[in-house]
Amino acid sequence: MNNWWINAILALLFWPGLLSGALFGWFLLWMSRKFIARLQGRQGPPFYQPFFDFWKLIGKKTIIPNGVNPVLFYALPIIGLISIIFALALLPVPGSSGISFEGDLVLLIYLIEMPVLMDVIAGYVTRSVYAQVGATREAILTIAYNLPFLGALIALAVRLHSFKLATFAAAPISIATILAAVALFVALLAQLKVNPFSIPNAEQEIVAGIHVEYNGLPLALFELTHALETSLLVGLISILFIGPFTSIWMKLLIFFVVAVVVILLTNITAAGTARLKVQHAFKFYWTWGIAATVLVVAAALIL
Amino acid sequence: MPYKLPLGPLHPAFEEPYKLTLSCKGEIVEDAQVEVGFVMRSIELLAQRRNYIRDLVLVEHVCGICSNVHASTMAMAVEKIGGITVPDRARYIRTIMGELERLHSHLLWAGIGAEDIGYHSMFMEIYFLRERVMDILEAISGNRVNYGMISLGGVTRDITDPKSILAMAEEIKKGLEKVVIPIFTQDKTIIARTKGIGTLSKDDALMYGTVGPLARASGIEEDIRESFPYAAYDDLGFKKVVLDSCDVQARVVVRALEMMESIRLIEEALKNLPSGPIRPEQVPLTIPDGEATARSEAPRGEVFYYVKSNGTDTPARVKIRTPSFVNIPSIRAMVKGQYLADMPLIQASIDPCCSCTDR
Amino acid sequence: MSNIFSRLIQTSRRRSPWVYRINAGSCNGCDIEVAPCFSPRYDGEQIGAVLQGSPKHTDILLISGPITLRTQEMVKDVYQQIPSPKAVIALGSCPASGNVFHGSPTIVGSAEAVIPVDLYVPGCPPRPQAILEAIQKASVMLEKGETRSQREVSHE
Amino acid sequence: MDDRIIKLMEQTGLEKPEERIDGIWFASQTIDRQKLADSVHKLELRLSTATCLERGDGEFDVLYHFVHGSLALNIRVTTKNQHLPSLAAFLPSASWIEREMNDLYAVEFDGHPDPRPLVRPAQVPAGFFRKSVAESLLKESEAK
Repeated sequence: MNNWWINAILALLFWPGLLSGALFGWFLLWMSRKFIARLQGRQGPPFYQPFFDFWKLIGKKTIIPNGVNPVLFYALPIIGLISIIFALALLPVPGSSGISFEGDLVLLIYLIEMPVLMDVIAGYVTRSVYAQVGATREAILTIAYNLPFLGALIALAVRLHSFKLATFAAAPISIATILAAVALFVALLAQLKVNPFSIPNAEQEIVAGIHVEYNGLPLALFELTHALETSLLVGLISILFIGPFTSIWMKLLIFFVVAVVVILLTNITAAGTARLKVQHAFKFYWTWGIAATVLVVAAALIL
Repeated sequence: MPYKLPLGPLHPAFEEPYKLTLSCKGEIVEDAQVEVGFVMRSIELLAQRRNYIRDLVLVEHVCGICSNVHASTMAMAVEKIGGITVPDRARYIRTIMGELERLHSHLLWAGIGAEDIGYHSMFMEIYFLRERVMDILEAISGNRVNYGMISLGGVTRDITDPKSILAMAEEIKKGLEKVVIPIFTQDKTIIARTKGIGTLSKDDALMYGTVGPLARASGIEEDIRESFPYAAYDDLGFKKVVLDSCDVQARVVVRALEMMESIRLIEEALKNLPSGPIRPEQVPLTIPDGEATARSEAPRGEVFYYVKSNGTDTPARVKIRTPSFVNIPSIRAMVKGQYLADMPLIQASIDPCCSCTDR
Repeated sequence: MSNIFSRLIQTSRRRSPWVYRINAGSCNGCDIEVAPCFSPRYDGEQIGAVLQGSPKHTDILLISGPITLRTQEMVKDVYQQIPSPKAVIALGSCPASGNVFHGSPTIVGSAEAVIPVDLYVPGCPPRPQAILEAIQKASVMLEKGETRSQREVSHE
Repeated sequence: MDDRIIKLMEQTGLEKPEERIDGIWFASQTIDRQKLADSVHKLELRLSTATCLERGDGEFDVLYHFVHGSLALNIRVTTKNQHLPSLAAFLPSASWIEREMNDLYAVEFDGHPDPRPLVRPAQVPAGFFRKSVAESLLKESEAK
């Protein structure tokens, strides 16, 4: 019993939770920026950039906008952050001492949706018309990208007869897993809000989108949540590929390599495209998303 | 539920302060109100208190992007009143500066337009090329912005080494042909974001009195460089670009093709640069009684100057009409029924310049 | 422990200057020289500088133009929206002296009269290199607590 | 002379054209704004801008500049008690031009559909480009 608690706390705070999740997320975000900069013929930021961006925001004074409930103003990013830490702790990364039980996938999906929900609420409560437009767009996009995202995860669960994430990580690589990874990748573009699906953050028409009124510590927490979300969502794709390997170091290596490849692919897509409008993005997910889902489900059931 | 979305006066999509109040229903824009005047510096009033030499510097600051054309149009009006003839070499150098300015302005616009549809990589490509144009401008005038090249009756600095400039121009031409023109005219995401968006019919364009690439993209055949040539355009020959699809894409293509024509004019002028002085030996400080108008084609369209002189060294009245002053009101005709996400691009497609509009 | 934290935050202020730009009646000359600062040739991202769309996310305010009467209140408002610590850089000759617009009845002619300015960048317009240098200097000022927003707070 | 000018003279009753190096100049006190607007629209002439000049006797000259290609046409009218009939009521492109003239010289345009200030800041009085007003304002601001 005692052991279980210690393991859970280790998973939440160190591996794969807060500390390593943040470091890994920051690393992935830095790599995105650097890679895009190099593609555009620039030098790009030094590798510690996201780390210092976070600490600088912590050190700034926080201005609570007029007419906004201060408790709600702070609570939203904190709830989002806590849910994403718990979600990370569920991730069966190699060497994790974390919690694992039948049905943890359902909990994970719920926890992943929390920060998005908090974002949308944050957009509405800050009483800025820009944030509200951004929140509407994010809400619409959530409905769209969840189709391939949930479709892929459910198809895998059906195939493996299990709703346990550890089973996913232990499963051998098959056509179904690869298709599922592709579907997850398609959803990832919108989940990370990169081009061509960056419309909720479209700086040019709605200033800074949902977080336009946020500043200082709460903004830093949102940024941290974003970093953790990045490592979680990329990690979720990575664990599909570590099944066949037995040595923990090999598993770690594959986990890391797949994550880097996924981030690079994301950024190649982002650098080569313009921003799509909401209705275009929605249409994209409802046509290609359905196609991908059907394909994954078919592969899961037949192959 | 209809709501009002204010864009500006300070907004990341706008280079300058002006206010666009959109009445929206969901993501659809129903109407727009434009408010200008934030950059009012009373340049016309100041010009009526300073002598002609200081005025040329002052009117350059009407707009930092098309500074040269303001100075040269003011000089043209004053030269008409004073009967000053401009030497051939100066006419050619004025043309070269005018076309270089057009190149840098169109590239600047293209970069901002790319940013407005969230295409950062294209912004970077275009700004990389634009730096080459800035290099030429710096090599000729010694400055990157606000060149101070125009004097009454001529220009202040000579082009001493046309060959090296020609080589640099060649490089820009390659960049335009390989990068900018294909992106502008063929890139799928760009076409998806621009085709059929922000239509301004020919009738509306006439009614609002629009000028420049905006008017030419709506089928109005008007380019002063061709219809009423000044500087060296008569000698060099000029072909205007007119399209009639009236949407944002047409404006993109018109500007892209205009850049090719500009680079041709620059090369032609550099190759045939006449020898001789760059300004008359003696330029009078006082200008005789009289009034004159002058027009020339700035990157954004027709610039109009009216100068009245009362025989002293200070003009009695300087009236400046800039292209954006007539182009900006036409936003209203373009936005009805468009998506909110297209608004930054639509307002950018007319290339609004508020420091011109307000003066 | 708190010492390490405050040191970390100070360093991060130097490493991560987020920039917001206001055009307060400029002729555009300064503004079109800000955009190249973030383009391939000059690339401000190397020193961590990023252009931000909202004043609430900003550390350094770039202000250009002679401050026209109609932008005066907007400038004050934006300055107040920026969470401290913050630095203000006045770009070009206009916010320093009014430049060629000196004497016009519709301008204030001095940024100092409206908000506290930390750094002036000379030039009409200043070159991108000079603008980037100013951003870097301002971020060092933020690190050392030398900006006027920081000093005026500590006096209180 | 250009056909279009002759047609315009027939349609609007303008007379005594003066040809100069930079176009045709007319002076008229009685021109009908609606006829002028209809006629220039038919001939595809664009209203480039209008200039306001101080005459010195308390009244103002307003020059309407029309252009099309190489054709430049200037029509001079004079205010009565600083009032003029509005052209914007018939020609939308005149709207901003007349609003601006009202800001700068306090010339009233009767029948303007939208007579709000355009560029004038609230801190300065309407007509601040007039010599008398400008002198005092400039002295004040130069003293600062």
